[in-house]
Amino acid sequence: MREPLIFELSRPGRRAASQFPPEPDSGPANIPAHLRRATAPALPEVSELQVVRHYTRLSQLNFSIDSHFYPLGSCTMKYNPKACNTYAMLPEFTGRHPLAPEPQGFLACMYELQEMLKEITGMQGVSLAPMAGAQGEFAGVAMIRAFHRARNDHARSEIIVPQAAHGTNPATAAMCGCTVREIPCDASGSIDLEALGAAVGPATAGIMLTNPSTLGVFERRIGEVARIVHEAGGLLYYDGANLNAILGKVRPGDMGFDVIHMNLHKTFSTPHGGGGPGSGAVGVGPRLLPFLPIPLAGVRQGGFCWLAEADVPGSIGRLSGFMGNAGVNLRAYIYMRMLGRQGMVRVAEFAALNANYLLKRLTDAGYEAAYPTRRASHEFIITLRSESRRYEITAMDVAKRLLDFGVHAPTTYFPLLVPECLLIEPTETESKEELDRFCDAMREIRREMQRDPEKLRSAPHTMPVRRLDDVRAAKQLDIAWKPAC
Amino acid sequence: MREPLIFELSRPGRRAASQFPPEPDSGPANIPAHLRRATAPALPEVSELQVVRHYTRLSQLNFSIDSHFYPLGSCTMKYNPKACNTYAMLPEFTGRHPLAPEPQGFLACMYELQEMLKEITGMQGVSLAPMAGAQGEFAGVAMIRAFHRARNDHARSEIIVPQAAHGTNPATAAMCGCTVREIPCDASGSIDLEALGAAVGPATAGIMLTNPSTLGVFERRIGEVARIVHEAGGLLYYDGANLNAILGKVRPGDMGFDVIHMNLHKTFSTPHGGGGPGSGAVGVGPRLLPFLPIPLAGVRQGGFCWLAEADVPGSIGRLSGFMGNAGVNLRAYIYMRMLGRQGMVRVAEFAALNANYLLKRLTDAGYEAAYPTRRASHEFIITLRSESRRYEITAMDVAKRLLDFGVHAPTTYFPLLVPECLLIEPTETESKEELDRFCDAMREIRREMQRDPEKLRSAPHTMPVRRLDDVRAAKQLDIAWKPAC
Amino acid sequence: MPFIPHTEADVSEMLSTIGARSIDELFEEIPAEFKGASLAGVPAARGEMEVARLLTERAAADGRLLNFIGAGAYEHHIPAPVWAIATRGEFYSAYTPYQAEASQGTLQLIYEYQSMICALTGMEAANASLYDGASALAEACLMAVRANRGSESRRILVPRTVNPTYLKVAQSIARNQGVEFEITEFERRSGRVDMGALRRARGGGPCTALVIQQPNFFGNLEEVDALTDWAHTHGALVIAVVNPTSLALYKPPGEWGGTNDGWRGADIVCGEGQPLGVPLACGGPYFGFMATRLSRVRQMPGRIVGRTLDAQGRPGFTLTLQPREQHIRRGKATSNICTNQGLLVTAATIYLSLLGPAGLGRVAAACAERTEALVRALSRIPGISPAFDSPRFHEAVLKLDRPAAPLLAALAGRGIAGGLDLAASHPELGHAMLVCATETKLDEDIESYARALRDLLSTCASR
Amino acid sequence: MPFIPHTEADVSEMLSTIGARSIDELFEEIPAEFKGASLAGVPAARGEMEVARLLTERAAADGRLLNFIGAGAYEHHIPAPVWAIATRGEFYSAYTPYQAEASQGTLQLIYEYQSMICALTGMEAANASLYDGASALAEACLMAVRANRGSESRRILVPRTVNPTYLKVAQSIARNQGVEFEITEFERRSGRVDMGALRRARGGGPCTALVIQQPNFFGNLEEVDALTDWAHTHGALVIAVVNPTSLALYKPPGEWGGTNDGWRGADIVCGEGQPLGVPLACGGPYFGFMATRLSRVRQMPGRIVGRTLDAQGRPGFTLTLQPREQHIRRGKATSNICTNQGLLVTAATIYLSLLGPAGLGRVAAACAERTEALVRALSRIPGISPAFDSPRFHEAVLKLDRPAAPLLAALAGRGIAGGLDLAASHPELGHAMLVCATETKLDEDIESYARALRDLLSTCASR
Ligand SMILES: Cc1ncc(COP(=O)(O)O)c(C=O)c1O
Ligand SMILES: Cc1ncc(COP(=O)(O)O)c(C=O)c1O
Repeated sequence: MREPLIFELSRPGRRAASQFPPEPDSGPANIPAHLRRATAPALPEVSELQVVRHYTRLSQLNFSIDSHFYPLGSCTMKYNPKACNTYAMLPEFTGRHPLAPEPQGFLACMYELQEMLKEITGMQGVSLAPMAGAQGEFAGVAMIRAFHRARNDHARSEIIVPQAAHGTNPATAAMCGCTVREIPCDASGSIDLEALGAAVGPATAGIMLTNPSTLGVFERRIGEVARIVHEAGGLLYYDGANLNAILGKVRPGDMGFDVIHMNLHKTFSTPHGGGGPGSGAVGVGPRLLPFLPIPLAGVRQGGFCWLAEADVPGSIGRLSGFMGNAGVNLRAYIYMRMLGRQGMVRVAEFAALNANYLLKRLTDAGYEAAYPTRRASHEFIITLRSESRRYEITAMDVAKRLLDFGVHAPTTYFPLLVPECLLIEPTETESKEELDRFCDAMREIRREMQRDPEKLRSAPHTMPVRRLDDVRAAKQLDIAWKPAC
Repeated sequence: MREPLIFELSRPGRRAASQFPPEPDSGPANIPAHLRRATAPALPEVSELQVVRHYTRLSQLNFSIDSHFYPLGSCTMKYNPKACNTYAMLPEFTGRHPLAPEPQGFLACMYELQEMLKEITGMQGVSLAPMAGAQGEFAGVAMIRAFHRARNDHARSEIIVPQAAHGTNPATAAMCGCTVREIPCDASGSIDLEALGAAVGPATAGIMLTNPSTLGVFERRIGEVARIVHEAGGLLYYDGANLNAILGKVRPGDMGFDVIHMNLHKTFSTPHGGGGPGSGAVGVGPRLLPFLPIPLAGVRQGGFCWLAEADVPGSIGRLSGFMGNAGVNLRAYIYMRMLGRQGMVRVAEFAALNANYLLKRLTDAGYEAAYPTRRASHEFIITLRSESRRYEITAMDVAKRLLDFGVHAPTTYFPLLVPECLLIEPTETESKEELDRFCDAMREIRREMQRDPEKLRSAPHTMPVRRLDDVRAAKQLDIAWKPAC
Repeated sequence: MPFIPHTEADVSEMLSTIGARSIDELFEEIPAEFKGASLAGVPAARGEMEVARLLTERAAADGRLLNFIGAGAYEHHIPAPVWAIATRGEFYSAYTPYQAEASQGTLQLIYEYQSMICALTGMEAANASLYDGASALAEACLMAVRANRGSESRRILVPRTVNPTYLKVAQSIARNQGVEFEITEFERRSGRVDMGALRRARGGGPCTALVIQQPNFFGNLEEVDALTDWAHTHGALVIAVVNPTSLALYKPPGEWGGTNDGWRGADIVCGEGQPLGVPLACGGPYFGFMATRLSRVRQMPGRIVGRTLDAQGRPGFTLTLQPREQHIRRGKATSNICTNQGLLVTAATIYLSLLGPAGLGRVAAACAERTEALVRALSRIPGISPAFDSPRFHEAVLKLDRPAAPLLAALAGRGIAGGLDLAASHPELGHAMLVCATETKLDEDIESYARALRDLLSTCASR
Repeated sequence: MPFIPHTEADVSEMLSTIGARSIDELFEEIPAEFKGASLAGVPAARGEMEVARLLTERAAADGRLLNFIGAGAYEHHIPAPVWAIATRGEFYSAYTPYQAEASQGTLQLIYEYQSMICALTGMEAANASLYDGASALAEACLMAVRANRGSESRRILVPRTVNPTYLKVAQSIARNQGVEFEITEFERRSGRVDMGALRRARGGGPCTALVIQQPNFFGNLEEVDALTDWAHTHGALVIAVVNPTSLALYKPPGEWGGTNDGWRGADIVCGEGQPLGVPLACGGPYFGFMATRLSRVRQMPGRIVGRTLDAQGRPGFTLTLQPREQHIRRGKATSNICTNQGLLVTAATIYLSLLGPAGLGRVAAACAERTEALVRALSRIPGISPAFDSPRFHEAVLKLDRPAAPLLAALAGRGIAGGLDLAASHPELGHAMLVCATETKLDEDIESYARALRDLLSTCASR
């Protein structure tokens, strides 16, 4: 049964009356006629039950971690403990205005969170200001630029990224007014050091790396990379999207990185919320300390406070109207306190165990690993290049067919480098049985590929809709409901 | 996809570790060996994610008010405002021990709730002690008995109930040690006054009535009934399951009733919770005041308190270990404050409007009203006696087929009096469009009956399971999972 | 119009379909003489915002106390997933699973719950819940009378180590059916059932059942084997009243006795389910559990879910054994119960799944240890000493050198709910109170309590 | 092991499948030289119970203030259904709807949200959210530079009636791309944009866009028609920064201007979505909204959901116009944004559905009325007066006869967050503060504030 649009449930004059505030004694302060709205906005007019039922039913159309295995590579779809939400939603926290006197309890959490993140990353300073990974990247590259500028080194405006980098890396470099220089990877997924050596120079602002890379393998020669870039006068940026893989095992600061962003919504399990909010806390080594984005949680006269412009005069500035995604940071704090020191290490260990187990079982089942000579990190890539030729199916077909087995599809077509790829990240919170069920589904899909590839091509079959026409979506653009005239 | 039992997800040694309290320094105080448990109970050993996913998925297998139209007659499945739960769950309320010093804020709510219920029912006293309708009935009949006993009238041990009464009425009478005497209804659904006249006498303790009755019609000669029973020395019990029908329109106290129970989980919209909790507050006229069950919310020395044995020496006593379903009562209080005086009346008005509209549309579609000469109250009965003969289908088949249309079935086979009946209660919170959709489904089912009755007989077709074998369930009793040895 | 979706256009269309001129006309069958009461005493409608503020202010007025009271309701940590999931609309706003095919979620959950109760109690059949622990004991007594067909008697022995409120509730409910309760004394030193008193009571005539609460109202552990065997030898059924948390550590009722003549195991087990994830909440809603042997399942009140097959042979769940219930058997049903405590069962099932055998054991052990720490800390205060010398679970009776009531009131003034005064229920103990510390109490909490009490005792002269 | 389901048996089975002897072996590719940092600074694991207690204590330490601050984040009543539904696992724990067929819930919701934003703003195309209002303005500035192809300039005019923090954020983000911001003065009496100042700024060279905040930072209503026409006549695009609540009452940006030469309507509309059901929460997460004309949709950053058909011709929803985004266009994308603020959009969509046009209008009207009541009450106090004479929405600047900071600190001591000191951002106003009263403030709240302030002013001598 198709769920109608909320607008289709609307009837003129219908109201969820108990949500209305009392009628004010006087009308709105006399609004000059030319500033007044002529016709009411076309918002739905529905009852409270209609709202509850509609959005409850819509929610049921989603796959989610709470309801399905969700091995979406590069996204770390691990269990989001309910406690993180419950205690972040305490009314004293949710009711506090950001510009009201500084709340000591809340700020204590933020301060300790910064300290924990410093320790985990091996950095000297952390700012919780960026509101997602991409904004963390922005802050990082902006700090790198500020660093060079502060040294009057104005020529450094090139950011090096490996070919396989996430799209946000080059996009961020561009947002920071840098030019992007891509360098290739070799057959084992490692950075081509020669190409790197040739790329660096006096224009090099820095390099952005994910390690383990987006290819799901650890960059073993990271020491070398750091040396080359540093010697050329550039700085090293660590894209922390894959921090889950190495938590407590090796610290970006120890590998030579000067700046890192973390996706707290990945590694530290804050909810993905159907697309956000995230939090992209940044950590820096000594050279970038003066440039951290504000506000920072600090201590003053024995109390906690927000450090601002006057306290961090070299800051690259503010990235949000208030305190970044403060409530997301609070959720990450709660999670980290429950994990504790030992729990951090175990995250990496069991994420790696799950990924390597799945990789082995899938290759045993006949699937091809993109980097067969390598250990998986917390994720790995399967390439369907031969299947796609042999059976005329695509990675997308396999992804869609997986939905019919009650599994969210892995990331497809990223990184673009690997043809017909599936990037699979099980995370540490999934049980062996869940992984085995996934393997069973993949084996069954393999059989279907051989016997009845059309079943894949026309998948999914059991979802609320069949495969959607993306081309039509873009060509006959319908992105907002319009009231019938 | 079948959801396994939680036990099937269990693995020895698996733990949701963050839910464990810290390990105590010392073991449990030395337990004598013969009092110790030898083997751990066979509870599931699962991770927190497994628990969340399992019960999230199970929940999705349910129909509910929040997700479906649920016109289950006699149950008043109206919208349960989210606010009632949100504010009843404030930590100061949920954290309070029942035997801790009396909480003035909470008790203020209970006291005002009692007062509002008195006003609404036209009664002199209200106790919130009973934990559901049936326990309210118990309290009511126990009070009736106590009243007669207090007057040394020990012969009165008969409770009269109409044939169509809800099963809890006779069951309650039996629990109170009374004998049950059933009286018939006439063709228009009214009590047979002659039979009533013949039934009453010196053994009559009282009569239990639902008005509007379980037949969905108002007992017009209620004045007469009251006179007959009162003159015979009996008392009148009002089963408030159908209070929604008359809220603010007519008060049981004004009709001559001596005692009433209310189902707060029906009329006052506390959640049904998959079978409870309910609350069965009782109201009484002057004669039964001394016998109300305890505790009662009262006032003493300017503060609110719980009145107990010493304050109500004639009480029939306690019905629960503490304060009844206190949190349910709090939810009802919140609902009633949002409805207010005017809202109460509208409940009855729109419940009646919806029921009469549905009745008319269904009879227009060819269905047979059980009481065609009567107005519907807040609910009404359709009988499928002719369809069942003509098409060899049953009311159960229609009920099951409705599920395929995304509508919870009405109450079936109650009252037993009406053959192949559906008792339909839309409630006031459903929109006209929702009722129209229901009618469309019923029309379609009517067409199917005629063309393809097997489709009904084998329904449902789209639920997580097909029709279940109840006979097997009772014969090959499997009511608890057992660990494989 | 709060919660009513009808527009004016809807109303007139619907009335015209019905053929009525006004909504009032729909109420024409109600005799005019009874109509027209005003609801002047009911306040006017208030928006959610205003009611939210009122409730928030009232909650703030109640504040929070550091709680050391148990006595049948226990403050345990409730894992965040419990209510996050139990309040999902699909559980919260569904009703009794009458339409099995559209209620598999609730039904499977109840089946799992029944299985867990059986596992905890060592019994074979559990129902889907009763109202609470006290009323569950009342139902158990009525069931015992039905089940013990051999016995002529309607007399039930209840030692004074059973929660006195439970006894009151059982009396309120069962006395109308002529059930008599014979109260027997407890041993003063051990705070346990006095076997001599039991024997004397039995001397007064046959009895149909013996109630054993383990741990008992005072927190002490009863000699359940001996009591069970004694009851069975005398033709009485055993009704066990147990704390579900304690069952992670202590012998389950299904294994009580059986060491000599009597048969093994309690016959009916019941208790208060609140400790399993249900908040204290000023007194309710909680839930009662009940379990028994398969051979007696048809005497058990309450709903029961069974596993069966669907028309295609796939497993599924449905309500079963309904002919015990009021909607089928009416005046001859096992009970009048209809609506039960489903939502609380949902919470408890999630709670037990999260804790598992090891977690529940850890909770039980932590409670026991915390209570010993509390007893040690308070007993160091002059004038306070433990009343009994038995092993106990997570409650203890402390004797005081003066009345408990004023002390408890003064403690409340300092934000501490210090315990339950036993003066009214057990005056023979002199000045005494029942205290409890669960896993939620830290050393610093116990110290705060001890400090406050020491302070009060030293500043007020003993009376 | 918190949140890790593996048993010892699982681990050894999995290792043997992998062919590794230990988990450590899986990390063998990490050079040893970098390994082995301790995490000594991270505290040991604590159970949920302990962390819950810690957080509860910290929240209690923060307490609750009676709040009269706005300045970009507004305290509105949040209907209970909003977060009850937004935190359902299916919304809360899903990610970006990359797999459209398994994400129809989120996708349809976003489509509905986009439609609501279009309805409110009077525009044709809205995105699925940006991080917050301030960063949305930054993105709007970058978009304007891209969109206004005719203009050579990267100069954007920002009157000082725009929220000063928004300006700072726009600068932090956009300056790296060489965008210049030219700040123009406001009229002292009206607290609105000074047209003369605009003209002077334009005299300094062409500019690509003008930012108009309505209501402006001071709460005053700008002459949006005149400003829009002026900008358009000078070849500048109009970036409207609007409060979504206010749009229930005030002319939507899509209808600004167009009375003489210039074309009708703002070109890019953005703003802070927080007032729509998102709690204040110490500063975030909130969400930014953005809308524009269909003709400029390909310049807009952020995700967009479109309605299309499935293989069987049934309607369905999917992400569309992705070639604007970083994962396709990389260095040439409209923005680097990836994760946005989906969950807050979920809340806002539910909020707007509950309120509807009439409800949102009522909220807006109540806020306006409450703020007037506040201004009246405070202005009766000697030494306090309104700073401006313009019509306003729900904020006002009050002039004081002494510095605001110590007064606000003293008010905080009495549990009142009295307003925002403007000394740092707008020193030219002398002693002044920005105050706000939403629909949540009762007469008694306003009286409490007035009483406290009167008291403070009379006890402390003015400086
Ligand atoms: C490797 C990598 N880098 C950066 C990002 C961007 O992070 P965010 O989506 O939080 O902005 C992602 C997110 O998917 C990612 O996978
Ligand atoms: C007419 C009638 N009376 C009594 C009851 C019993 O109420 P409860 O289920 O709350 O015990 C019901 C409940 O379904 C009912 O419909």
